[in-house]
Amino acid sequence: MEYGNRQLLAKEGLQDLILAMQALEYMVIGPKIEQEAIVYEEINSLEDLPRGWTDLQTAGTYRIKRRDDDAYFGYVVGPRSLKHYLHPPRQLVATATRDGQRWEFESIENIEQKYAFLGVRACEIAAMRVQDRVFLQGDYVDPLYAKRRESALIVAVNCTMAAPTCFCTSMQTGPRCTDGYDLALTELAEAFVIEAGSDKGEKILRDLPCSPVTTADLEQARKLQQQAVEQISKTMNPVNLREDLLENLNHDRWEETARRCLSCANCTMVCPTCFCSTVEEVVDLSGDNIERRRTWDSCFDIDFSYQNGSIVRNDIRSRYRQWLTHKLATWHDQFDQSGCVGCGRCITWCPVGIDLTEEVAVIREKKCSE
Amino acid sequence: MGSVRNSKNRKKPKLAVFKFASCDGCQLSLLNAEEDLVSIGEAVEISHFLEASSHVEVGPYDLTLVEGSITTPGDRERIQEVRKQSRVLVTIGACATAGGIQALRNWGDHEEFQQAVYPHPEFLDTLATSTAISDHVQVDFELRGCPVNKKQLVELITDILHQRKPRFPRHAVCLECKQSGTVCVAVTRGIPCLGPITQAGCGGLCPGYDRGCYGCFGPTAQANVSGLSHWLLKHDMPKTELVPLLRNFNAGATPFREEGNRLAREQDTELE
Amino acid sequence: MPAESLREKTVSPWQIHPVRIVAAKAEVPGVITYRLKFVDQNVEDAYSVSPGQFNMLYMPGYGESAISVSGYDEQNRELLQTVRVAGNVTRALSRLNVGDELGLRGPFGQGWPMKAAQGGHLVLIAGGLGFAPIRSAIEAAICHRGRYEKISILAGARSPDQLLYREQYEQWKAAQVELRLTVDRATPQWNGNVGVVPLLVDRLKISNPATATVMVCGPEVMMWYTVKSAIEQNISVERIWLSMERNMNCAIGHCGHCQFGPAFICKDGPVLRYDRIASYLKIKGL
Amino acid sequence: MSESRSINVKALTRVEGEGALHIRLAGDAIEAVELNIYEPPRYFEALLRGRSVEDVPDITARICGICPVAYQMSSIHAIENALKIRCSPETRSLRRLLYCGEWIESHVLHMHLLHAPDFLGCESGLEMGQSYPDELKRGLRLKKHGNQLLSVLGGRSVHPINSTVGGFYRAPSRQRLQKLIPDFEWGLQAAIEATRWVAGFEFPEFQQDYEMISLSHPDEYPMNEGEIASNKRPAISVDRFEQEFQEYQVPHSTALQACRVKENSSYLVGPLARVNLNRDRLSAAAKRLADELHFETPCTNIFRSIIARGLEVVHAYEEALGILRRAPVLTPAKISYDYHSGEGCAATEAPRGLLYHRYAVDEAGLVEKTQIIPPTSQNQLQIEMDLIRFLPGVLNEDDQQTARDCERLIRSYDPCISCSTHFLKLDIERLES
Ligand SMILES: Cc1cc2nc3c(=O)[nH]c(=O)nc-3n(C[C@H](O)[C@H](O)[C@H](O)COP(=O)(O)OP(=O)(O)OC[C@H]3O[C@@H](n4cnc5c(N)ncnc54)[C@H](O)[C@@H]3O)c2cc1C
Ligand code: SF4
Ligand code: SF4
Ligand code: SF4
Repeated sequence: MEYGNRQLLAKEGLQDLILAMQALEYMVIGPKIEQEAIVYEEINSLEDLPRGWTDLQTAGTYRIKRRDDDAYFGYVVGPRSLKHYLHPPRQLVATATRDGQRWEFESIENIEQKYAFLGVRACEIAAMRVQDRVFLQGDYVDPLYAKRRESALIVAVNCTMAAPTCFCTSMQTGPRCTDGYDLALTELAEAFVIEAGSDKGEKILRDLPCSPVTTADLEQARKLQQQAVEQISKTMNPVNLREDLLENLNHDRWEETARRCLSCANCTMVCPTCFCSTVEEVVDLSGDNIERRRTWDSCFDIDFSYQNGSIVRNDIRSRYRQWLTHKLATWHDQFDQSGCVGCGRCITWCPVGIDLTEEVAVIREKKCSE
Repeated sequence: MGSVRNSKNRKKPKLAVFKFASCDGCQLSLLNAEEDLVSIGEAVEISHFLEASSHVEVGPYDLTLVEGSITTPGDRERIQEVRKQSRVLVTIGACATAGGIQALRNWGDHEEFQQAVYPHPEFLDTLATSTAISDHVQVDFELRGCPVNKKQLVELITDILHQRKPRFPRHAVCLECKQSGTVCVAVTRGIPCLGPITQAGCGGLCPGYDRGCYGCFGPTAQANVSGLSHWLLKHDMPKTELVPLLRNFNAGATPFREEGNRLAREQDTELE
Repeated sequence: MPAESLREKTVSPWQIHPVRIVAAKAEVPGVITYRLKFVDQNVEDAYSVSPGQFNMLYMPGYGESAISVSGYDEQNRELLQTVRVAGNVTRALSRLNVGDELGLRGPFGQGWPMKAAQGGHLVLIAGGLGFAPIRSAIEAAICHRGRYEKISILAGARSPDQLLYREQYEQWKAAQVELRLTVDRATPQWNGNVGVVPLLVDRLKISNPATATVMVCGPEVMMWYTVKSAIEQNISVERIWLSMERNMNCAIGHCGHCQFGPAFICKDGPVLRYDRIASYLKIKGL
Repeated sequence: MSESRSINVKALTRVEGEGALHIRLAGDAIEAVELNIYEPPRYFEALLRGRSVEDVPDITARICGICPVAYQMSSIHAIENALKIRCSPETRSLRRLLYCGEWIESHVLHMHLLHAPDFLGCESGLEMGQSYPDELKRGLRLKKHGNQLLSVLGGRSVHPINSTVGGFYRAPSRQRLQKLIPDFEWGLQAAIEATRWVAGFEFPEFQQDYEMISLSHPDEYPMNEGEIASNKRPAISVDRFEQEFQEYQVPHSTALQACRVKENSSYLVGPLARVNLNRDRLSAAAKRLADELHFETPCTNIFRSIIARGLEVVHAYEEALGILRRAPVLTPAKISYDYHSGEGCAATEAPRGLLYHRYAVDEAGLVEKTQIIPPTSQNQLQIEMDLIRFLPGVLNEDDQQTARDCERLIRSYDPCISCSTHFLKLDIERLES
C-alpha cells in the first residue's frame, strides 16, 4: 500500500488525534515540561504540550525558553528518549519462588501497556531501530521489548529547527522522517501537515478532521524542514570513523579526556541507543521469594567490567574509550551500523560538557604513531 | 540452601549494634525498617542494641553494626574491644565510614572548638580529630550514607544472614537520577551537584527535589573530583562555595578531602 | 516492520529451568564437578549442547554464573560442570548437596570448531580451570577419534594437586591421546614437566602445521604466550582458537557486559578465532 | 554506721544516644545523683561558623537523627528572623505538616518500642510484640505513616532534604500528599486506640511540682511559633529566652545542662508540659480523648507523659489530615531573599520539648555565631531533681531493681542523648554572679 497522502490538520485537531489514540487504549507519551525541561511524559490532553516553548542546548547546558510563537513542537530533543518506555530503566524479567525443597522459576512475558509516542523525531526513530537490531534481530528476542515495540504507535514530527548539539545530517538519520512512523506531522505556522506511514496510522488519519493541503502549505513545510537542515552546524564525518578509532586505541587523547570525564554515566543514560543493563537479584528476608530485575547499567560503572575479583576497565580512560569506540566503531562489527544517530543528547547532558564530536576530531587530527 | 534460616538446630546468629560519635540516624534506619524489623528480630538474636533493647548479652557477636566515628581516647579503645568481639563488623553511615560531619573539626583548631562550645573544656577528654572506624580496626564492609538507606541496610543484614558478600552499586548518583526520570539540575539550572562523583544509594534524592546532591553517600570509586571542580570553577563557582560543598558529611573521605584541601590551598595563595 | 516479523522466537531467554545435582565430586580443593540433570523431561529433550558452550547456573537469591560445559553424558543425559568457588554464586552452589536443585539457562555461545579441526592434528591446551571447557572438546574428539589424525592435550596447573580430571587420564591415553602435563611448582612425587604451558607447545611435535588446530583456554597471559609458541610452530592464526572470559550477565548479547572489542563473548564467543581478536588482546583495559 | 552504696546504670537503654547514671548513697542519704552523658561532643556550634545559611539546616539536622526536622525548623526560623524573611501561610502549613510527621514518628517510636515495654515487663519492643503482637503491629504502622509523610514532604524520613531558608526546595506534590489521606484516616482511629491502650497502664504514684515550659500560641497547638509560656511565671517572647534560661557545664557529663537564670531552678519541657499548658488548643479528637480518659491537667506525674504523647499523636494525625485535605499549593516553592548581616533566634517544639536556636550572620550570608539549646539539656537537671525525690521510695529494693526503676523514670522523659551534647556556650560571668 502507498501512503504519504498528505493532508492538513488544524492545530486544535491535535486534540482529536490525542483522543483517537486514547480511544484505542494507548497511553499517550508526548512532550511535557517537567523540572525545567521538555521530557516525554504521559499526556492527557493538548494542554500538556509545551506550547510556545523551546529549548536552548549547548555542551553541558540546557535551558527552556519562551518562543515568540505558539508552536507545539518548537524544541529539539530532551533528556528522555523512547528507550525510557520501550526498554525501561527498571524491569522485572523473572521470579523464583521456593516451594518446599523445590524452586519455581518464571519469566515475565506479558505486558499490557500500549504506548503511543507523540512528537518523535527522525533521529529517535533511527535510534529505536538501532535498539530493534539489538533486542529483536539477533539470536535472542527480548520478549518484553518485542511486546512494547510491536504495540507502539509512532507519531513523528519533522524537525523545523535544530540545536547546536544536533548532527543527524552527519549520521544520515534526519532531520526529516522518511519511514518507521505510523503518522508524521510537520508543524506550520497555522496547522500541521499530516501523513500516514502505516495501516495503523492510515486508520487513525481517516477519522481526523483534516482538510486538503495546498501547494503553499507543502512549500511552507519544505522550507521549515530546510530551515532545520540549515541550522545544523555540528558535523562528524562517519566515513572511516570505525578504522580511525580502532587504529588509535592508544592515543594520548584518551588520557586527556579521562581527566575531564567524571565516569558518571549520564551520556549512556540519555543516549537513545545505549542498551546496557544488569539483572539484579532482589531477595526477601526469608530468601524464598526472589525477583530478578533488569536495570539500566553503563560501561562507565566501574563494576561493569568486574571479572573474577578484578576490574578489566579499571580507569576512566579505558571506560571512556570503551564507550566511544563501541558507539562509533565496534557497533558496526556487531550490528552493521553505527550506534550513534547524531541526536546530541550525550553532549548536552554531560555535566562537564564533553562533546564526542570534538573528541573524535582530535583523535583523527593527530593519529597515534603506533 | 546453606542459609542460616534453614539450619533449625543452629542457634540464631547474634546481632550487635554499637554507637560511637553520631546522631543515631543510622540506627534509627533499622528501627524504621518497620515490617522488616520484626522479621529481622525473628531471624537474629538482638544481643546488643541499646537504643532498642535493655536485653544486653556479651559477645562474641556474629554481626556487628557500628555507627559513628572515633573522637575520644576512650572510644579509640572501645572499638578495639568491639572488633575483638565481632565475627563480621560492618560500619554504617558517613560517621563510621568517613568521620561524619564532626570530621570538620579536623580542619579547625580543636582547643578553640572546645572553648567555643564548652565553658570548661578541661572536663572533656576528646581527640582533635574525628576519624572513620576503618582507620582504627579492620572493617568487613562499609555501608555508605548519611543516613544509610534503610533498604540497603536490610539487604545487607539479609546478605550476611544468607552468607552472601554484600554488593552495592559503586557508580554515581547520576545513574539513579536518570533511571528515575529526574532531570539533571546541573545541566538545566547550573546548580552545583556532587552527583557525578557521589556513590549511588539514595535513589537520586536531592535532584528529584530540585537541589544539587551534597554528597551524603561519599565518593564513587575512582571519583574524578578535580574534573568536576574544574568545570564548576570555569562556570563561575567561587572556591569559597566549592570548598564547603566538598566538606560536608563525607569531608573526611579521601577524594573529597584531597580536592577540598587543594582548592583551599589555592585559595590561600590567591589571597596572599 | 521488523518488530512484527521477529516475534516468533517465543521462548523467553530469561526462562530458567530447574536442574538437580545427581553427583558432586571434589576435583581439587575449591573445585567441584557436578553432574546435573533437568527436572523437567521436556526441557531435557529439547536441550542440546556442543563442546565449548556454557550455561548460566542460577542460585536463587545469589545470582547467575557462566559455567562452561565440561561434558555431556549422552547415556544418562547428565551435564558435567566444573565449578571453582569464586564468589557468592559459586560459594552458595558449593553448599548444596546431592539431590538439591538449582536453576540453569543455556546453552549459550559458540563452542569449539570440532568439525573444522577434523583431519588434522588437534592440540588442546588448558591452563588451570581452563581445563573445564577443554574437557568437553576432549570428550567430543575421543568420541570420533578416527576423524583426527592426532590428538594432544597440554595442560598446566600451579601444582600437581591442582591438576583437574586426574582420574580420566588413563582413559584418554587409552584412546590414543597424547597427554602432556606441566606444573609451576613441583612436589617430590612429581616427575613430569615443570614450567609454564607454552613450554609444552614449544616441545610439541607437529607433523603438519597446515592442518593442525589449536584450542586454548586458560588465563589471558597464558593464552597469549601459548599462541605465540603455536605461531612459532607455524600454525596458522586462523587455526588457533581461544576461549575467552568476561563479565557475563545476560548471556544473550543484550546486556553489554561481556564485550571485548567487537566481540560479545556470550554470543560470538566464548570461543573466538585468534586472528579476529589478536589486535585487541594487546590493548590494556579493553 | 551505714554502709555506703553505689548504684550504677552503666548504659541507659532504650533512649536515643548514650548515657549513664551514677547514684551515690550513704545509708539512706543521697550523696550524689549524676546523669552522665558520655556521648562524645561534636562541636556543632563551632563547625557551623563560616558556613552559608543554606548549609545550616542540612548540618543541624545531623545533630539528631531522631528529630532532624526539629533542628531544621528551629534553625530555618532563626535564620529567617535574622534575614527578616516572611514565609507564606502555605509554607507555614506545610512546615507544620512536616513537623506532624516527625511528632508521629518519634512519639510512636517512644511509646511502642522504648517506653511501653517498661509497663509490660519487657526488655524491648520486639519482646513485647510476642505478648502484644497487634499493639506492636499497630504501632509500627503508625510510625510508618509518620515516616511516609516525612518522605513525601522531605524526601526521606531521617535527615529530610527538602526544607530550606525561605520555604522548600521543591513544592510538595499535591497528588502524593493526598494519596496519604486514607492511611491517615485509619491512623487517626488507630492512634486513639493506642492512646487508650497506654492510658490503661499502671503508673507509679509520683507527683512533682514542676515548672513547665512550652511554646504557646493563641490560635494553635504549639509547634513552630508562639511565646514561651510557663505554669509558674508570665510568658516571655522567644528573644528573651537567653535572659531567662541558661546552660552550664557539670564535670560528670559531656552535655550542658540548663536552668532558670535567676532562680537556678530546674524546669520541664516536652509533651507533658505542652499538653498541660495548651490543652484547649489540642485538636477536637485529642481533646475529646483527653476527657474520655479523664486525663486531668495539670498532670504532674512524669510517668503519665506517655499518655500526653498519645494525645499529641492524635492531634498530629488530625491536624495533618486537615492540611492534607487542603493540600496547599506552594508557588513559588521558595521565596528569594537577600543577605544582610543580622541576628535572629527561634524556638520550636521538638517531640521532646522546646528547641532554641540563635544565629548571627554576616552580609555574605555566612554564619558568625550560633547558639543551640536542645530539649534534653533543658530536662536534664529536672531528671536529676526527680531522681533525688524518687529514690527514697525505691531504696529498700535491691540495687538492680532500684537501678531499673530509676531508668524507667529517666525513660519517661524520652531523653534524646544524641542531641544533648550539642550544647552551648554559656555566659560564665552570669553564672558566677
Ligand atoms: C564463558 C565463561 C565460562 C566460564 N566457565 C567456568 C567454569 O567452567 N568453571 C568455573 O568455575 N568458572 C567459569 N567461569 C567463571 C565464572 O563465571 C566466575 O568465576 C563466576 O561467575 C563466579 O561467580 P561468583 O558469584 O561465585 O563470583 P563473583 O565473583 O562474586 O561474581 C558473580 C557474578 O556477579 C557479578 N559480580 C560480582 N561482583 C560484582 C561486582 N563487584 N560488580 C559487578 N558485578 C559483580 C558478576 O557478573 C559476576 O560474574 C566462566 C566464565 C565465563 C565468562
Ligand atoms: S552517542 Fe550521543 S549523539 Fe549519538 S545517539 Fe547517543 S546520545 Fe545521541
Ligand atoms: S552518618 Fe549521618 S545519619 Fe548516620 S549517624 Fe552519622 S550523621 Fe547520623
Ligand atoms: S542532577 Fe546531579 S546527580 Fe543527577 S544527573 Fe545531574 S549531575 Fe548527576
